[in-house]
Amino acid sequence: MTAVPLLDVKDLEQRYALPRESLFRPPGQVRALNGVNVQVAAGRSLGIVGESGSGKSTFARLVMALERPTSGQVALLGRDLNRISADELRRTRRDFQMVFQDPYGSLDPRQTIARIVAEPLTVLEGADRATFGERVAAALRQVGLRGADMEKYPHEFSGGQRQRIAIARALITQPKLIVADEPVSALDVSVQAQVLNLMQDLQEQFGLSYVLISHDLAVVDYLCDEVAVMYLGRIVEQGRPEDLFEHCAHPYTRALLEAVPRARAGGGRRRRGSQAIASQSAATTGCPYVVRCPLADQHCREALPALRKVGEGHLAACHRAEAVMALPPAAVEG
Amino acid sequence: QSKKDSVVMGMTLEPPGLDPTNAAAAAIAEVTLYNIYETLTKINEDGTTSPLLAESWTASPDLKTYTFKLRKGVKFHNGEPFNSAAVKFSFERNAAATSTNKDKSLFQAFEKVETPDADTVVIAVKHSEPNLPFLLGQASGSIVEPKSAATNVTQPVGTGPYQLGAWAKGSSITLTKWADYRNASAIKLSKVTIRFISDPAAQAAALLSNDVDAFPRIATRVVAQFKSDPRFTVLIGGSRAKTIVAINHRKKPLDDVRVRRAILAAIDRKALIDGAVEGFGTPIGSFYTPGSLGYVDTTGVNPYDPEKAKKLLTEAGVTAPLELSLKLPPPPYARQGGEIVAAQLAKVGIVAKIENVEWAQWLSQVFAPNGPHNFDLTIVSHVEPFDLVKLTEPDYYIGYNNEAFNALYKQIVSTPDEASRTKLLGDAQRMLATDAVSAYLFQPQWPTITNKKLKGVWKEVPQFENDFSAWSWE
Amino acid sequence: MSVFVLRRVVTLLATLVGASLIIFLVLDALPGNAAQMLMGADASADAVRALTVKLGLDQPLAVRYLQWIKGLLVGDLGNSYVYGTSVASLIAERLVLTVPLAIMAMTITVTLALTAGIYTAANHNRLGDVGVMSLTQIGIALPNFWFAVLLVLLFAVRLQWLSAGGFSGWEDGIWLGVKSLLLPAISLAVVQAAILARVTRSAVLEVLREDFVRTARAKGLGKREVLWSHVLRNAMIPVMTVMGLQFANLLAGTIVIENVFYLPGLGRLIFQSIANRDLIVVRNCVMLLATMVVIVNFVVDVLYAFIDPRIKVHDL
Amino acid sequence: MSAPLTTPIDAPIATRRLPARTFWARALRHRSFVLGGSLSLLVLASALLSLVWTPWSPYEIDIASKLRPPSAAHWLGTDSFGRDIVSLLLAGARSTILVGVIAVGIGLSFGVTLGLLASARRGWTEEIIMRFSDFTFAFPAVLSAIMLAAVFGPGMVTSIVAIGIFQIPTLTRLTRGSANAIWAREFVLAARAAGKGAFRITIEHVLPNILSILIVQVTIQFALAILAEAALSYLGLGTQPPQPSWGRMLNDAQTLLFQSPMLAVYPGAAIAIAVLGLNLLGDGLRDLLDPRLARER
Amino acid sequence: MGERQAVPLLDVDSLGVGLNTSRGPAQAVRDVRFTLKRGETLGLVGESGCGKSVTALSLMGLLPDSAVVTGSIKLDGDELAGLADADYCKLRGNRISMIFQEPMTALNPMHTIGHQVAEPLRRHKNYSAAQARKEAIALLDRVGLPDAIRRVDAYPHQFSGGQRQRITIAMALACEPDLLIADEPTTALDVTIQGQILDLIADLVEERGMSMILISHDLGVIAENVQRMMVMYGGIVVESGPTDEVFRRMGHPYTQGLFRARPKLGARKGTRLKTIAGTVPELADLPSGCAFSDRCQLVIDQCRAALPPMIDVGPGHFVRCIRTDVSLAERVGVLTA
Ligand SMILES: Nc1ncnc2c1ncn2[C@@H]1O[C@H](COP(=O)(O)OP(=O)(O)OP(=O)(O)O)[C@@H](O)[C@H]1O
Ligand SMILES: Nc1ncnc2c1ncn2[C@@H]1O[C@H](COP(=O)(O)OP(=O)(O)OP(=O)(O)O)[C@@H](O)[C@H]1O
Ligand SMILES: [Mg+2]
Ligand SMILES: [Mg+2]
Repeated sequence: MTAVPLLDVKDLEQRYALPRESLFRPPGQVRALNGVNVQVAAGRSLGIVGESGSGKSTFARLVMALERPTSGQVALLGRDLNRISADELRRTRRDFQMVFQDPYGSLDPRQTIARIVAEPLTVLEGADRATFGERVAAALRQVGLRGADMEKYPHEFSGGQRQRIAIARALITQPKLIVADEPVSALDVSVQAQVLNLMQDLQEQFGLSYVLISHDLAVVDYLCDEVAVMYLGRIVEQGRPEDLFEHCAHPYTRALLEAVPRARAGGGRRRRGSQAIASQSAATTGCPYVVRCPLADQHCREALPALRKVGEGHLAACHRAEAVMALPPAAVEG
Repeated sequence: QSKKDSVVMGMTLEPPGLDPTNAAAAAIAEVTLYNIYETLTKINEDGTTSPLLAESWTASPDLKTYTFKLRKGVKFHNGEPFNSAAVKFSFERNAAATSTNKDKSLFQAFEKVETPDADTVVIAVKHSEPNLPFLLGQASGSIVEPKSAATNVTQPVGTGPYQLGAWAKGSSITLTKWADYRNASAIKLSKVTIRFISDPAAQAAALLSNDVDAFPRIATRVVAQFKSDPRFTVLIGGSRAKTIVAINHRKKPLDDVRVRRAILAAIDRKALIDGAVEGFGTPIGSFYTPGSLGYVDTTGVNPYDPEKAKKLLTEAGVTAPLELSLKLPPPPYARQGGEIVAAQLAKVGIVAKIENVEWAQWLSQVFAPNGPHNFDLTIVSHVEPFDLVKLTEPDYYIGYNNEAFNALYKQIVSTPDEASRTKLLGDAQRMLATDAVSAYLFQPQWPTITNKKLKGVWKEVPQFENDFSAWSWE
Repeated sequence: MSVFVLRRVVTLLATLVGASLIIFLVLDALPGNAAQMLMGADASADAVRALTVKLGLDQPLAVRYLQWIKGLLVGDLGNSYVYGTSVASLIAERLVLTVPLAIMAMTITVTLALTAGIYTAANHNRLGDVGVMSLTQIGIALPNFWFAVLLVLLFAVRLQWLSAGGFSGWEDGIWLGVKSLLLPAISLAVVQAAILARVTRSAVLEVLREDFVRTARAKGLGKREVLWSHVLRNAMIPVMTVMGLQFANLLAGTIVIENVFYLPGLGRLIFQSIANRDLIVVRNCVMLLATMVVIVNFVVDVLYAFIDPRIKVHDL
Repeated sequence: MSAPLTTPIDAPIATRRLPARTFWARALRHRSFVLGGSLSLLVLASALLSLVWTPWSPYEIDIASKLRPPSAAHWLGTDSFGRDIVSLLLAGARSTILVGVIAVGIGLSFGVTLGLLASARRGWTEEIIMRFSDFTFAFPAVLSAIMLAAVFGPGMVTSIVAIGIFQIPTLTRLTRGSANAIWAREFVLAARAAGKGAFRITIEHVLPNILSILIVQVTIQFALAILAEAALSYLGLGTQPPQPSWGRMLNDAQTLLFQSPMLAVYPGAAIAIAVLGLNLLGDGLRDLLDPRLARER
Repeated sequence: MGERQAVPLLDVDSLGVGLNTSRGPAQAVRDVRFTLKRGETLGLVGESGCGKSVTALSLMGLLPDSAVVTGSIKLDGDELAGLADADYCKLRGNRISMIFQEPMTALNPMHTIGHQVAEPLRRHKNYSAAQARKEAIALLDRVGLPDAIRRVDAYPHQFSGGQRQRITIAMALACEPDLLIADEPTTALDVTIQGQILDLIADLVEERGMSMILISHDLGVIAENVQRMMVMYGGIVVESGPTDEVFRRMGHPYTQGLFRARPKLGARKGTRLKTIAGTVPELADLPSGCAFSDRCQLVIDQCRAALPPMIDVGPGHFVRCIRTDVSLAERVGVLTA
């Protein structure tokens, strides 16, 4: 079936101007996103991993139409979010909602839980708060909170509970897509598990799709059907988590996997090669990862590798993907 | 003491320039008259006139022609000789079309000024002028030197015992003794510093802290504390000034004499004098001061009687409350007096709304002859002596314009005989009182405070001046 | 020159142009003709008119504005209507007083405030802190002119240590001049110092809470050393902002204080000139005050760049 | 299908930041708040009382009994016009509060609006508003009052406008600064993601969150307005007679400094008390409304 | 053998810390005891707010003045608890150093990094400015800051998070301390950079024979980097022992819970994580008895009666739980779940 994908991102680019430092030089630019293509089918979830500054949050903001991209398009159910009218966009927002990282910062401390959770509804349907009461209570129950919590304020809740409230807010319009930018990284390990379980439950129950952003590979692995690895504003590898993590085809993915500390007896210390950190503003011709790549050759320095198929539903942007795949698997926790 | 030959005097206002012949400010005279510039005659402490640059003078019987004999061997500060040409130049300059002399009308009334020789000046006046020697003793009659006249504002040149030393604008003027003065040995003070202090408390503080040795015409507010202080002498002098509540006859219902009388009846002069000038004033009933020729006491014509005031208002058909504006220029007598007047008027059903204005606004809104005369009531002190004539001018701010009074005034000035003039002046005063032209309040007294050791400071001040040649340390 | 400084220069100029326009327009609306005022009440109408032409007051608004600005640029401020002397020299005479007064007041303010602020912050919540902070609360609440009056009462009248007012000029010796400006400077400074001390204290306390202070302590630095070598420079940023703003208040304060102590300074000149309708003086004085305030704030901004390496200054 | 309810529920709701005590319970234990509040209330009460009762009429001039020392009839004595000092002080509070309220009102309505606008629009709008406010800073209240008084004549309205204008830039800066901080918070991003426009976000999220900062600042601005009013009245540019005013009382008293120094003490002290009260109140409110500082105590 | 070394480098006994929190005074740390030999590494794990940093700061003598420290802290046999600040200053940065969690705020933005790294040298070793600078460059070089000579006069804001953390490490190591405390040195950093930083610390510790206390909330980090570990919960140590031993035989229900709750890479999708019900309690409302009793599945009435004693469950392996019999049996299922 060639159904329209839920989310279709094409050639997405975003640049930010740096503050001008000198009169005589043009202001610098940050290429936060550098041509990203990705599709998410209804009911499936996409995980995005990558190191800090690789453009994950920028991607989330563009998908949520909180910013206009420099170029490229973001289409939700076939509608390009940057082409439709402001009014239509507001109505379309019913279908995609967002959950943020900081459970302390993403809830307005001066509003009651009822108002916070009802927020997306008030935008869509006016401020008729009375009729929202039941729906808010229902949403709260779905995330494991009590309807009685409605009149409380955010400071009366713990971090985990707040994240549930944020999820309830996202759920209330019964969206098809939830973009979650590091939803659990600010939570304690024991609470993180509760929220992850909840997200999984909700996905099963409502057939939601997530775009889940995290720097923790395990979290993405736990929740997603497909994983994209970002590096300097590009997707360098994409595929099902089991393919990706067992037979990674990009040296950066491999570096990520190797860096994950293993919590088990006799783990011991494993050496990691020391790595330089690449610059984002310098536009190089070759592969951006070349400075850190142990396998890089002359070709890598000269030609930018395109994202190509390296296996069934498995893409990688590396000239030497096959060589990487041939390496013994990075030890994975079992 | 080291102070023996210098003195610091305080003054309320700073002069805007130092040429008394082209600007009206009294402060100019206070600095320059008899010190930097001299006049033909000198007005003494008691109001009499005596020779200064003129050694003697004679008047024709009709009081229309005066002949002055000038002092010989007098020089200006710049070395030029003083002679009849300088006198003629000075007087004609004052009468010129572009002149901004305060007494321009006086000089324009001169038919001609003749100089038969270097030491004689003959002045022919268009009408008889009994007061000419007195009038020529004022600062406006200062004799200037023709070549330096134009720059007198900042570099004054006169014949007086002092020269301008330094002028720190806004702060002080220093006068230094002119060594070549004709009578230099009689001048005791070789340096006089005049500091400008307008704030009453600061005036008192300056005296108390010995920063200032003398303060003529100090604010009345602060005088009391010095009376009992053995370090100071307090001199209380009379004046020729008249402090009045001017009523604008051009405005209804103030054109009704009953309303004006009501206003007068509402005002308690005694309380006002106590409150506005700490008692330093003598009640007056018309535009004329005690001690002047032909003065009669008219304070009983419109006595303080609030009940009568209310009645008069009812008679005049005024519905209470009558709302009037009361514009007050900056001096304390006006600002403080205004509050009291407003409170007193309120008791008879007249609401006087106080508006404090700067002199500039007062001049343009209230006083200017061609201005809008935009006021109902105002309080002001007219310092010039013998200015009944103003009331005959049609565009005078009060707007009296009474033919009977104008005729009476004409008769006064054309009567050379002093006795009949005295009688006519009495009539004029009574007419002003009966017509309730203005609410005549009081003749202010001017207190002067000096260091006990400072001698020669005048008590009586017939006009604005400080004669430093008479001052000395004990 | 760095873009940062350039931007500040541009806004500085724009602010000055805006200020000059507003000053010109507001003062032009003043009632009371300057010529009339100068000529006195009894002047004839055509004499007044002649003076109006002589003063150039008959020209259209825009022409007069441009003439003024042109004059400002070449340093020719015209002649005072009242004194007849050049406005520039008139203002210069007054600046001889106002500038030292402002500097003295600012010096006293800064000395008092930094001492008190640092002392209280270092002794946070101890008796000294509470005591000094209570004093500053009272200091802030005192109207400066009232405080001035009390000072005169005590020092000039009761004790006769200092002069009650007036200014003898600098010719008779620096010390005499300083002496006559001491009380005015103190009364201006006390209120400002109280405010600045509080700002300093909270800025220091704020920085003391920062992580790098703990790092410095972990290196073995004592509390005192940390305060001087790590905290103060960071705390200076908010303190300097407030100092810049206080300068404006200080200049405004001089207008009042110069009236209390009858000092012939700029503030009094403005006051008197408005009363005399000496508009040309008023306009230039107000412009001068505004310029001083704007420039001081500009300097503060540029100083940040020197103090704080995070603001780019490399090619300043 | 596993129902969401099977997800373990967090432990009973824990109160995190603010202690359970209510605002007032904490406020009444806060020293500066209580002291400042009492002083401010005292001034307010004086003003209100003077509307219905004063021991003597503050307008009644009785020259015969001028400059009386304190007595049973005149608790603090009389002034140079024989008016009762206590009555003048009470009625003076009225002018002070009136000028303060209106001036701060002007400052607030313009300052907050401009500040919110600047932070909501950013870019050029922000630049222009901020330069405008810098520029207004160059005109201290006294200076603009002198200029305005010269144009429109001195008076209460002139001084209110001048003081009000001077309040604008401070409030603009404060509002914009704190509003920018709110705009950078994630819940604003959440509101934008929900589709709210800048106006709604400003009204529903930004304003409520900067309210406590503004409340604290208002007490300080009020104190500054009182000082400015006193200074202007002292210079004769503020409230006009016969309307009683503390600043003018001081001016009047200053001329009598050497005879009746106490006359200058009363109004000065009244001003200082009003300002002190408001400042302490502001300090107290800052502690009480700012949970970050509250934790420190 | 071990007994030959008369005194351990660090000997902490019944350490307790009382703090004034917003909700009244509370005991942030209770009865912490451990010894650390020269060259030995110790890990401290636990969730946010369990008292890890407070423990570390109490060793540094850097707790706020209002904190009440009880018990004894001996460095080389010398008592540190109650030491005057001036004397403590001589130890800090010299014999005991600390690396903090937040590299972005731990450096003074107004001073050059060279100055900041040189500061402990100038203070403790009385180096001249030039000497200290040279040494600082060498240190920066050693911690892998590229181009140290050129960048020694740069300011912190000109460096990335990872680079700043290297600078703070250089600072902490400047005087070759006997004991290094690393308080979550990598929490704010990326996984890849975290790896590098941990490698660096481990290398340096080994190279200079220092002892180290590594604090983390990440069991993985602890597993890979230290010889011995302690698990903290609610201000008390609930389990301690050699790292391998603890991971092999988790004795405390909390340690087990922590382990089970971690999402594991490669675990089959669709499996549910085993959560610990409830949240980490606030210090002020800890339950009586065992701090974990409110969230523990194995809780019995006795658990709430009194703080359980440390129970020896293996060589040097202690668990503060009275139900170790059950928990150790349950554990069997943990790793296979
Ligand atoms: N508004 C902006 N202006 C300028 N640069 C920006 C802006 N937003 C993001 N950037 C830059 O774009 C790059 C990508 O940022 P982004 O926040 O998307 O990264 P991230 O992958 O989410 O990182 P993290 O894991 O730290 O959240 C970074 O270098 C960042 O500094
Ligand atoms: N200065 C302080 N004043 C009052 N309470 C404090 C202070 N420092 C820490 N606490 C409290 O002590 C408890 C333990 O804090 P600590 O910083 O040791 O936790 P942690 O284990 O380091 O947590 P994290 O992983 O979040 O760093 C916390 O509840 C904290 O709120
Ligand atoms: Mg991000
Ligand atoms: Mg910690």
